[in-house]
Formats: sequence, structure tokens, C-alpha cells
Amino acid sequence: MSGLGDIGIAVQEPGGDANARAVLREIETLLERLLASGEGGSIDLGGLPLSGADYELLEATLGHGEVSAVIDSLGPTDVIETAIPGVWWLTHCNAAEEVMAEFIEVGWCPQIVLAAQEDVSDGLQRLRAALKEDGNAG
Amino acid sequence: MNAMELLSWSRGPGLGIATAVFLFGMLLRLFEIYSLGRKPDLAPARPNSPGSGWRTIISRSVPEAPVFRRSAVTLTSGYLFHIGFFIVLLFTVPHITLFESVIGIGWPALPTPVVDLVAVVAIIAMLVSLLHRLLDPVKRFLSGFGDYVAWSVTFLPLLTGYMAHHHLLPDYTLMLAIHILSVELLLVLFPFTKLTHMLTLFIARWYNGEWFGHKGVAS
Amino acid sequence: MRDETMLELLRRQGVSRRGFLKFCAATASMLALPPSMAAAVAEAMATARRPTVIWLSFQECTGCTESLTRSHSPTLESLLFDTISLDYHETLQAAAGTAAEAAREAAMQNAWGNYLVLVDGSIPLKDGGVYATVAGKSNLQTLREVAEGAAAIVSIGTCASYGGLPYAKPNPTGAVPVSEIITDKPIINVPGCPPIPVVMTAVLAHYLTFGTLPELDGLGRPKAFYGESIHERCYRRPFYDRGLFAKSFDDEGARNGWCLFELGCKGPTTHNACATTKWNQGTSFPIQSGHGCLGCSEPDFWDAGGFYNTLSTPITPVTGAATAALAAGAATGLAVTLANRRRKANARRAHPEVTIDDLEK
Amino acid sequence: MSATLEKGLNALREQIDAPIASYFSSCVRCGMCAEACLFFTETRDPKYTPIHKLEPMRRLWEQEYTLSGRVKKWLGLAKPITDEELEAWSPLVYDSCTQCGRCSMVCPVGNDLTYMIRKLREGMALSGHAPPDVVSAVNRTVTLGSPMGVKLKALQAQIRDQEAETGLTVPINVQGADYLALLSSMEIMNFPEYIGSLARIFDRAGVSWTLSSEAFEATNSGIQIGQADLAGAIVMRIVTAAEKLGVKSVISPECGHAYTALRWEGPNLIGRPYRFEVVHILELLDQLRRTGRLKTRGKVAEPLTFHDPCQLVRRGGVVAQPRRLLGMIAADFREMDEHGVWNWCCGGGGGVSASERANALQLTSFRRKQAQLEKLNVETMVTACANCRIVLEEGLEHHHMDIKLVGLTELIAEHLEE
Repeated sequence: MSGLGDIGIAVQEPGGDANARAVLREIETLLERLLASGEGGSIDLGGLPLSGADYELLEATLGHGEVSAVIDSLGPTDVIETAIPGVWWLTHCNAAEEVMAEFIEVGWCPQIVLAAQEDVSDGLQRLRAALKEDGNAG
Repeated sequence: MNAMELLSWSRGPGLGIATAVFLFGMLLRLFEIYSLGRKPDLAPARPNSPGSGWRTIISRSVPEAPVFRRSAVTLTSGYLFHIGFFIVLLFTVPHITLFESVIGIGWPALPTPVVDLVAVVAIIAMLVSLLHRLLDPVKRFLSGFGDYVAWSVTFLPLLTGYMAHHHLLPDYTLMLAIHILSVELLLVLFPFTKLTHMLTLFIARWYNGEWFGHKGVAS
Repeated sequence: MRDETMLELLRRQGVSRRGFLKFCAATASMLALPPSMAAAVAEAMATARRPTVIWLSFQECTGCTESLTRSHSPTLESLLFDTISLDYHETLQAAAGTAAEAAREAAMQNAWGNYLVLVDGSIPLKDGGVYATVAGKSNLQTLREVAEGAAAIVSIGTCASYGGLPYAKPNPTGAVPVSEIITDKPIINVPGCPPIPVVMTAVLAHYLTFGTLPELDGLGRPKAFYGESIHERCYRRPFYDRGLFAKSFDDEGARNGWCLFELGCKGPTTHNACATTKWNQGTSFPIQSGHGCLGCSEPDFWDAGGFYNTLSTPITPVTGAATAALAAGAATGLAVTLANRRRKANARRAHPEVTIDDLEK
Repeated sequence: MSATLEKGLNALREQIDAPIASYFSSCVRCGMCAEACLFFTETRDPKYTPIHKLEPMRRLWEQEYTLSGRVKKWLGLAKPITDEELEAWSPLVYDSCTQCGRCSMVCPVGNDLTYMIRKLREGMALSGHAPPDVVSAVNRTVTLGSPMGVKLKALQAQIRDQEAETGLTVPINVQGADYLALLSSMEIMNFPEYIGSLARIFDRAGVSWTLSSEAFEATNSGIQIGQADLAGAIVMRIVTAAEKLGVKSVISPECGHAYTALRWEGPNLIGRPYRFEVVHILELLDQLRRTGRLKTRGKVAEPLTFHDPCQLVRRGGVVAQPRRLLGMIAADFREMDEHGVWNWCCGGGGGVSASERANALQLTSFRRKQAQLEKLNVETMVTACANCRIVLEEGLEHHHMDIKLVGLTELIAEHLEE
């Protein structure tokens, strides 16, 4: 036996892409709602048994858009705008870059990208402290 | 007792008890029958009879056309139920593995959708036969408590087996336990109800066929 | 520090609001809550106090602890564990001997009535419980003592939940699960041999977040993870439905990934999340690796027939009972035969010489 | 008079054998035997279902010969069999069963219900629950030699008439003849032409035959009432006479149950095989036909049908012979829809016609035969049983049907080649 590939076990992926189609319909509804009321929504991809075919269909249909960002907090989080503006693909990873959770978010901008008030105020304090040190030094 | 314990009991001690009662009872029934003996027939038999006991064991399964017409509901529902019951019993994978584990011989199963359809047909046929028993004046007149008990304990394994296969109760473990227990109930009551006919009808047909065959008649 | 909220703790560790939101979103996902609940989780986390947790190990193999700690890198689970105050765990704690026991007693005193007890392992009762003692105290005594001040007990693993391996026949130590000793406290069973790590952490997360026990099934298991059978969520289920079964571990069917029912898979009667959550960071689970489910998260799984015996086959052989029954049947049959023969012979003897007078009363 | 319940039950204990046990063990209460019984089909009354008629015997079997039944009886859960019950069952066991055997052919599990009714009658007879008219008939057979009380003198008178008519001698008590012919009293009294027909056919065919003055009556009321000892005594008379005359064969007359009594039950009733063989007259005639000794001329032009006597076909195996014989003399022979071993009874066999109280039921049950006949559009019905013939005549008359009845032997005799 020269490698794992020689072991005669075929792992069959559960077939079909019915779940991806359901997700795409849900995205359609969420986009309509966003345009009508300004309120978007979020879909937890981890809560669905998605097959390889499901992922392929989702990726092929949604594609890559203009924005991609990485949030580095408790491990990387990839934020990618799909080719459908307003539809965001969020992948939360841990420090070992293992996927912890995956969401499709529909909105003008994902909540997690926006700076939070307490982080901004923390930052402001840090800036002031830095300026003060600068001043002291200067 | 939780569902798993019930299932374990039904697959262990329950099955042992049921098998034992069934075999004990059926063997006893054979002794009860044959102990009564039969006088030899001193009248010379007709030579070259078209009939015999062995022939009747087979031929009695095929009714004459006028007989069929007069008892069409009884015969149709009876046939569908009996054939369906035995197909489901003998040609589903879990049952074959059971037989294989007990008697050491296995055989190929039928495709699941086929067995599934057959099970539905058998269930419907049994419901029809019950309805007929309740509505037909002769059957209603002849039927006693034991007849309805026999129907029930035969129907339950079919119904619960179908339900288990299709996961029709939220808890499959409980459903499977109920199914196995219903079969065990059937086995326990088998020798003490009219269900004994499964075995004794071969004896009855043989005696009948021999009697007629002796006289040169195929019955 | 003990009175810190979860949010405060995370911020103290330098985690930003974004990280907190991520943590809450992942927790909501883990708890199988809709994404819209992430905000509610965040809100709860912002005010939840870190609970005191005491982990008791009885007759066990440490597999459950292994399962929980064998994450090679800091994960959300480990982070979550960092947020609880694990005040006593014989295997993990640094302290030993009397110091360890003192730590436990101190933790109990400080949080009397509010701490969580996590138990792995079953409790031996035979011969006064002498088969498992710590510091001269039997497991039974320890459990009773610690449970008294507990808010709730989480039975980690099948041994604590249902007795597990020590409970298997012939059960030489008289082992019992926690639920047979403690009857006046809420108990959550997280069975499995071992349980899936995320299931353990999710139960803690739920308690942490909402301060309540998750919804449980009839066997005390959280419905969110044990609500469905392995079979129902198994990717090989279509083969079962089509009647395609592997007959041995190296046949065509096995190579084609067909259903393992005939090879003893207990998936249909086993409730767990393996088929969806999988193991080792979602890599695989037994059936995907070509081996049937053992049914490890169910009561009595050691005694439910061999692991390689089909679910529909007898647990104990029936041949003995059958032989005995046939022998008894033959003996009774002979007795009935003699009785029937005698009765018939008597009837023949009593046969009168019949005249036409015998035809009328 | 000494019939008692205990004697009856004791007879049943003696009669119940392995076949009966297998039959009762197998019944599934499907009710198909009802549709085989003309007393049910013509009344639609479920109480005439054949298996129901056996209920007292079934209970006795269960209570006395099965372990579960014995336990039930011991626990006081078994319903005992009483005189009242047997009396209530008498019309079911006697008046509404002609022993035709059709139910035995239909039962899907193979129960020979007729066999069981025959055995049940053993118990009914000795417990005093047989119909009074049948009891009287047995009385006359045993004491006078014939159920109708026909004495030798009456027979001799009929023989003289037939001898005058045919110009032939009817041999009596001829030592060493090949065949001993028997008669039924119905033939002697109602159809004496049968004697003349025999004389003419045997004369033409060169058959060596005789009648016996000691045993001329073939009918056996002991079989009908179901009492083996008395039936055996009646059979024994014939056996003694036949063996004394040293005949090779005894000819059963055109009478169904006489054939059953002599051919099938006789050796078992007397407990030994005969030193002669028994043939039905139709079997003998067919044999003569085959060997070319029976020659006929001309054919009956009008359409005719044949009524199969149950004891001859279904319970006796004489099926093809009458058809071959009719083939010689009938130009337009029409079979009934169900015939041969699947025939329908005339409604009066098995002692039913001997019982006054069964008369109305017997006429009702004739509707089955009526329906069969109406489909055929025949003017003549041939049969080979004097009892069937009388019962059919009553039925035809009662239902205002214009069909001529004739015995097959007579019809053959009428068409003998000169």
C-alpha cells in the first residue's frame, strides 16, 4: 500500500443541490426585503447539511464581487462581497484557521465590519495616550 | 424501562421466550393431533386415483372458478394478505439477516420499494378481511373473540413493521421494539389460536386428499 | 474576577467588539439558534457571570476529558472553557492531594447552590462503593456531597449518563449512572463514548448564555444534538432506502460506500449528532470511515448485541431456548398422547352393545 | 329406551381421530363452506354454515383432547355440552346436511366437514337426538329388513310383474352366480322397472346374476342416522348372503348412500374386507360397454341432462361411467353448469328426505337444482339414485317444473339392441 488513495473505500458525497437552491431563494427574499425596508438578514450555512454540489452551486451563482476583507480577531474572519451586491459571505475561523461558522449576510454592509462604539472610544483613548507620550517625548 | 432497554429485552429474553413458547406449543399441537390416530381403511381403494393427500396439499391452494366467484372477497383478500405477509417476512433485509443469524442460511432480498408496496397491499387486504368479517353475515356469525385476537396479532407486526421502516414514530428505537414485541406476541399466541392452521392445514389437506383419493376423486 | 461578566472577561483578554460578535455568532450557530438570535446571545453574554464548575471523575477512562481537550489549537470551545471557572478537575488541575480537595471545598463554599457539577464515569455501589475512592472517600460519598450544593449536574459521557462500560454485564462493581443516585437536581446527560466536544461545550454555552438547561429528551439528552438518529441524518441513508448493503468490510458494497446496516450499524437506534457535526473539526465520523455506528450514546450499548451483529438479529442465541422448548414440547406431547390414548381406549371399552333402543331416550 | 347424553359423548370420544383434530385445528372461520352448502345458499341463514353444525363436537375435542382445552375445563372456563344443546343442534346435523360433501371440496384448509358430520351423528344418535322419522326407518331396517318395511312378499310380487313384462326370469338365490344384485326399497316400491331393466340387460349381455331372498335391500339407514353398529349389522346381512351364495361381485343399485354404505363403509363397519367386490350398477354397465357386451341402438333425440348423485360422484368416484353410457344413447346431452364432483345435491340425501320435519327446508333447497335446470332448457333429467329421483320429483312438482325423470339403467334397457 503506497498511499491513502489505494485504500479501496469510496466515500460518497450525499448527492443533490436542493439545499443550495433553497438558500438562493432565501437570499432572493432577503434582498427584496432589503430594498423594500432597508432590513437585511443572515443565513447560517452551518445549520444546513450542504453537500459538495450545494457549495459548488452557491459559489458559482454568487461569485466574487468588489469587496473582500479580513477581520483579524479571535482568528481570521473572511468577509467577501459576492457578485450580487448586498450579499456577503462571512467565514469565521479560529486561530488555527479552522472554519467555526459560515454565514450569508444580506445588507448594505455586514455588521461585524463596522467599528463598534466602545472599540472606537478605546482607540481614541489609546490615540490620546500615544499623543501624550509623543508630547512628553517632544 | 426506556426504549433501548425494551428493544434489548425484545431482542434477547423476549425473543427466546416467544420462540420457546411457539415451538413448544406447535410441537404439542402435533402430538395432540397424531395421538388420536386413525383406523386403517379396509375398503379397497380405487386404483389409479387422480387424487391423493400430497396432491391436495397443493391443489387446495387453487380454487375452482365457481368457488372463487362465490367467495371472491374472502379469497382475494386472503391471498393478497398471505402472499404479501410471507414476501414481507421472507424478503426484507432485516428479516433475512435474522433468519441467517438463527438458521445459518441467507438469501437475496427483494428491492425495498417492491417490499414496501407489497406491505401496503397486505395491510389493505387485512383491513378488507376485517371489514368483511364484521359485515358478512356468515363470518360475523362464526367469529368469536379468538378470531379477532388472531387478526390483531397478525396485523400488528405488519403495521408496526411498516411504521418502523418508515420511521413513523418519532422514536425509531421504540418503534422497532414495539415491532419485535408484536411479532413475539404473535409467536406466543400462535399455537393457541386458529393461527395453528399455518402448520395443521397441511395435515388437514393431506387427510382430506387421501380420503377423496381413496375413492378415486381428486379433491 | 469571579464576578466578571463574559463580555468583561473577553475585553480584558483584548478581544474587540468584533471578536465578541464573532464569538456570539459562532455560539448561536453551535447552539443551532437562528442567526437573528446572535444579538440575544450577545446581550446575554454581556451580562452573564462566569460560573463555577467542578468536574468529578469516577469510574471512567478519561476519554471524555481527552475528547474535550484534544483540540490542538485554541478554538472557540477552549475559549469558552477559559471563560468558565473550572475549579476542580483531577486530571487538568495543577494542584494535587489535600490541596486539590481543599480547592474543591473552597469552590463549593463560595458558590454554594450556584455551581455546575460535571461528572464523567459511573459510580460503583457494590460492597459499599469501595471500588473507586479518592482521598479515602468513595465516589458515592463525593457525588452526594458535591451534588448537594449544585445548581445542576451535567453527566459527561455514557458512563455517567447510563452506566456505560462499567455497567455492562456482569457489572462487577455494581456501577450506576449519576441519575440513579441524585434525584433532586436537574441532570443533563451528554452521552457518547466519548461525547462530541462541541456538544459538551454547547451545553455549557447554553447554560452560560441563558442560565437555563436546554430542552431535553426522554433520556435527559439535549434535543438540539440528540433529537435525531444517526440513521436519519446519515449520508448513506439513500442506500438503505434502496436496499443496497455492504455484506462485508471488503466487498463491492463496502467499496461503493453502501449502507452498513448488515454489518451491525446501530445508526437507526442511536441518537447523536455525529452525522452532522462529525469529529476532528468536521473531518469525518465512523460511518464515513467505513465502520458502522456502535450506538455509544445509547443506554446499555455494550449489551445490545455484538457491534457487528445486525440490529434485527437476536442479542442472545435462541437455539438453547428452542431446543429446551422442543424437548419440553415432546415430553408434554407424550404425556398428552398417553392421556388421549387412555381416554379413547376408555371410550371404546364403555361402548355399549348398541340396539335400536339406544337411539331414543 | 336407553339413549343418554353420556353414551353420545362417549361415542364422540371414540370417533374423534387425528383427521378430525387436524380439521378443527385448521379452521380459520372463513365461512367459505357456507357457500358450498345449498341449505345456506338457498336460505342465506348463517346457522346452516357447515362448520357451525359441528360446534358441539369441536368443543368436546377441545375440552378432552387438547392441553389448553383441558386446562380451560379444569379452570371451569369451558362450556359443557348439554342435552339441550344437542337437541338444538339436531336440525343442523340431520335436517340440513345431506352429506353431499361439497363443503369438503371447498374448504381452503382442507377440512372434510362431511366426514366430521358423519362422526358427529354417532354421538347424536346414541344421545337420542336423531330425528324421530330416521329412528323409525332404522328400526324398520333392523327389525323388518328394509327402511320402508318392504318384505320379501312385496318383492316377489314386483318380480312376478316384471317377469311378465319382460318375459324373462329373475333369478333368486342362484348359488355360484357371478353377481348378486341388490335393490333399494324405493326401487322395489316406486321404480320396479329397474328389476326388469336388470333382467333384460343381463340377459342380453350374458351376465350370470341373482337376487337373494335373504338380502335384497341395499339401503342402510344405519349410515344415515350415523350409528356404526347398526349400520354394520345391516351390511353384515348382505355380506353373509353374498358369501353364502359364493358370488364374485355384489351390485349396488341406483342408490347413492347404499353404495357408500356397501362399497366404502361396509368393510370398516364389519371390521374385515369382503370376500367379493362391490360395483355400482353404472360401473358394471360401463364395464359391459367396454367389453362390447352392452350394445344399444337409437338415441334419445330430445335434450337431456344428468343429475349426479353426490355419493356416486364426489363421495364415490363414479363420474365418467354415466357420461360414457349416456354417450351411447343421448343425441343431445347437456351438462349442468356445475356437474360431476362439483354437482349440487338434490337436497334430500343423507337421511334428509326420510325426515318429515326437514320437508319444507328440503323443498326450499331444491331451488338450487331448479336454477341449474332452468339454464339448460331440457325436458328429461336422467339420474342414477332412487332417492335423488324421488326427491327431485317432489321438487319438480312443488316448483311446477315439467321435466321427466328417468333412471339411467332403465334408459339403457330401453335402448338395448334387439
